[in-house]
Amino acid sequence: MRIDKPGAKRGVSVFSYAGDYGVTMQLEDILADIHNMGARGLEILANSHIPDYPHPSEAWVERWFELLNKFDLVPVEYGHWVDSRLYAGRELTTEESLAMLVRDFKIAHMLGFRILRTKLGVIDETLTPVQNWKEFIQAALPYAEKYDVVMCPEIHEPTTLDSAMVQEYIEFIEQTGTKHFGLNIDFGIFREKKLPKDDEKGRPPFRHSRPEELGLYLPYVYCCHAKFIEMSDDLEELYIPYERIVSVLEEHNWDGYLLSEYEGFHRGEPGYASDQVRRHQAMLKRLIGE
Amino acid sequence: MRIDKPGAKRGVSVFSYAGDYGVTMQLEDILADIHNMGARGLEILANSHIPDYPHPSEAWVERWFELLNKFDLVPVEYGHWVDSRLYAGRELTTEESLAMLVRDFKIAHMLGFRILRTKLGVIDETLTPVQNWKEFIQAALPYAEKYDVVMCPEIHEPTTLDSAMVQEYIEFIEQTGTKHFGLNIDFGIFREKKLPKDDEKGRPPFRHSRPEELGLYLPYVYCCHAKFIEMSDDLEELYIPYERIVSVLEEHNWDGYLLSEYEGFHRGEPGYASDQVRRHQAMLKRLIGE
Amino acid sequence: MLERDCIQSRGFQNTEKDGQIVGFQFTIRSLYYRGLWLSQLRPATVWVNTEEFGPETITWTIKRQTYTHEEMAKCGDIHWGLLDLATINVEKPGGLGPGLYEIRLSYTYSASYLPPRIDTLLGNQTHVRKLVMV
Amino acid sequence: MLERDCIQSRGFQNTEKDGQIVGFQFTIRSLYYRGLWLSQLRPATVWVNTEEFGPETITWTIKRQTYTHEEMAKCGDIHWGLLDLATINVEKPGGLGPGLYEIRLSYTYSASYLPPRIDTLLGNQTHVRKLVMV
Ligand SMILES: [Mn+2]
Ligand SMILES: [Mn+2]
Repeated sequence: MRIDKPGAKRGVSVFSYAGDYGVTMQLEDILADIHNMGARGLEILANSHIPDYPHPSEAWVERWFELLNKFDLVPVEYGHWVDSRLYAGRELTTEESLAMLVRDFKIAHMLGFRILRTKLGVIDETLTPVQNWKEFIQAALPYAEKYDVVMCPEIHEPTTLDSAMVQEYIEFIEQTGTKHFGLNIDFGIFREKKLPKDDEKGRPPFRHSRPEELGLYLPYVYCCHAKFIEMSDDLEELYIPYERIVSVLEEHNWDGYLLSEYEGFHRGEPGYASDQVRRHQAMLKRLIGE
Repeated sequence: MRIDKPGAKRGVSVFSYAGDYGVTMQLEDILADIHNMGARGLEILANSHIPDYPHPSEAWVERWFELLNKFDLVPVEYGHWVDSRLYAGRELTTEESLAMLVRDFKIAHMLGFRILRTKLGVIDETLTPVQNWKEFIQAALPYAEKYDVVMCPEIHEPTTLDSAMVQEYIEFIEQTGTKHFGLNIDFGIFREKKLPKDDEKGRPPFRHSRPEELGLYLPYVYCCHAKFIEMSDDLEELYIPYERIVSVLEEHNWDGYLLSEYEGFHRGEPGYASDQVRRHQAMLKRLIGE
Repeated sequence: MLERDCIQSRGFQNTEKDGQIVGFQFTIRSLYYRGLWLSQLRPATVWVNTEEFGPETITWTIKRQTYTHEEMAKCGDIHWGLLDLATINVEKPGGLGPGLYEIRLSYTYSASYLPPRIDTLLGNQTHVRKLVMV
Repeated sequence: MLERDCIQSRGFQNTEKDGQIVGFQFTIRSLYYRGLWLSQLRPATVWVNTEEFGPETITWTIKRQTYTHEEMAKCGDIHWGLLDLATINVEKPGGLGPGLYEIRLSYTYSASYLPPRIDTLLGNQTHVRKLVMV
């Protein structure tokens, strides 16, 4: 087994290929594509990319490891959800939420993932999590330890780093002293240019964090979504200040994977995402030096 | 094994899906599609649809029969070629042509096909076959008998039924008395409306045969390419007089498969061919009563 | 592989029960990028040309099990995945004759990680496809 | 699955020999509906932006074997099938730096069942694709 060198490393979220998956690309094609860009880290979304989820077949699990080996890929992050509004008219109880978590811990562990992107149900426009989140996360900690996984809510726009929510997460980590809860930073929170959706009715006013604020939070960050909107022909991202972000990561010797996550304007067009991810990987290689 | 009822029956050539094959559809998807239209007859092109041709793996051959069973399909016609201009600057010898034929007889037989669409090399604009065709076809007859196959050159526009070439084929059959050489009629020879290609430089003047001429030739016809250009929303073919063709087939109690072959204007667009073939199959069902 | 559209062309056919044609069916894929737990689904409506078929005339077949909308609402642990085609079964005695039809389908679903406001918006575009009944 | 274009994006990379970068390569699929016997192929030319690479600088890798154009002309029994990606290897000491390139490729082939006139026309459109070298 190859040992990763410390520092920021390149990876890709299979979510980027949502427009192609099942239609023009199979999982194998996507992994081949990622490998061909020289990226090694991999994020899958459990619900999206595991056939027969939440009961993958043994044959598929075997195939999974064959593919990782074939394409020299590292299973970095496993996306999953606590679907608080699973049933119409009520929220999940703490017990039900815990059961949902533990079910995914087992699958993630079986597939070789340590970092989980744990999406919690939210109750408002700034994505405040459900009121009982601390209860079921607390209850899940012993299971997370048992299955060797770290739950990481994703800090995603329109949330900002200076929000009460992030503060609460960090206090929870400090108070519990847990190594099984942390953060995933989606670089969309640094987006400086507006998108059409920012002016939609019901949305909070457009705000974003500055990369220079990130250092303070990095000790809690296990993984980043290297979100991007559009890569130019010059291999520059047009919406998010990547150079400044990478500077901060390097200044703090942050160690982990940057997972390219395409969320641009042409997600339905076959092949478009692949080209954009490839451009993004070329940019990351330039910025992080490998 | 189900016994086919006598008369004209519905089938599809996988060639129709050329724009989708390998890109948006695997062979299994195409066979599922054909089955879902209620067609039972199948044409494949050896060079196109047999992975690792001319050396298909045992695993693939096994899979082939699994798919035929799964989708209740009959292997009707196997398309293959004598590539007379295989090497630059010379034509294949009689021995080389024979070897090419026999190689395909073996594969076709292994896959359950009896009728071969045998494409010969041609020497002019009206598709006159190479001069030594009788020699290598004659030499192939004992092998055709051994492997239980019938070689059928395709009578394809701009050739017409009243051409010297068709006459020669029939004389060959009569003189040899063979049951291993016959004709495939491509209904494109009955096309009454011009296409842009008919006015291309180098093409002979636009001519077509009439369905009413077909009866005379039917005793030699093992299979037909139900060529079509465009199916309307009313499920009518716009270029080829299908009602008259089917009348002649019925009048002569012709027994065999009509293989839908889409060769219209939108062959590259994903899904277009499938929709057109489905319309064509609906029309055939209306005309032949099943 | 799946067709790009939500409504697939393969699988559009009449349905029989005891030798009688009792309706028609077609298959769809999930355009939502993570699939759905069945209980996230809200009842579907289908239109064929101008004729409307309400939720009470519709069942879903997913992973070989057939559900009414009421039954689905209780299934929080059955997942309709991205590679699973769902069959929409519609009651219509006599079925549909051969021909070309405009099929429309509409349903929404909840998505807990997005503001609750979004639950009535997600997936609320109507899926449309012209399909040939052979 | 394959990408629709002849020139695929996967596989565009520099090639090494004895630790030196000696060129670049990319993969293509056959757009001709029945594939090709290697001897049907006529020599290919590649352009990268405005730079031309003639047939003598190009080899083809098909089914894990690498051929010059002269070698292919003699291979009448090796078939480049529709599901087989071919790799086009181009000699260029130092290879290509990171960036976006316009790649063009042209080759023709014989087709014996069509009038001989067609042999110089079939496949004579140039395939073009913009590709990213990472
Ligand atoms: Mn993200
Ligand atoms: Mn034909």
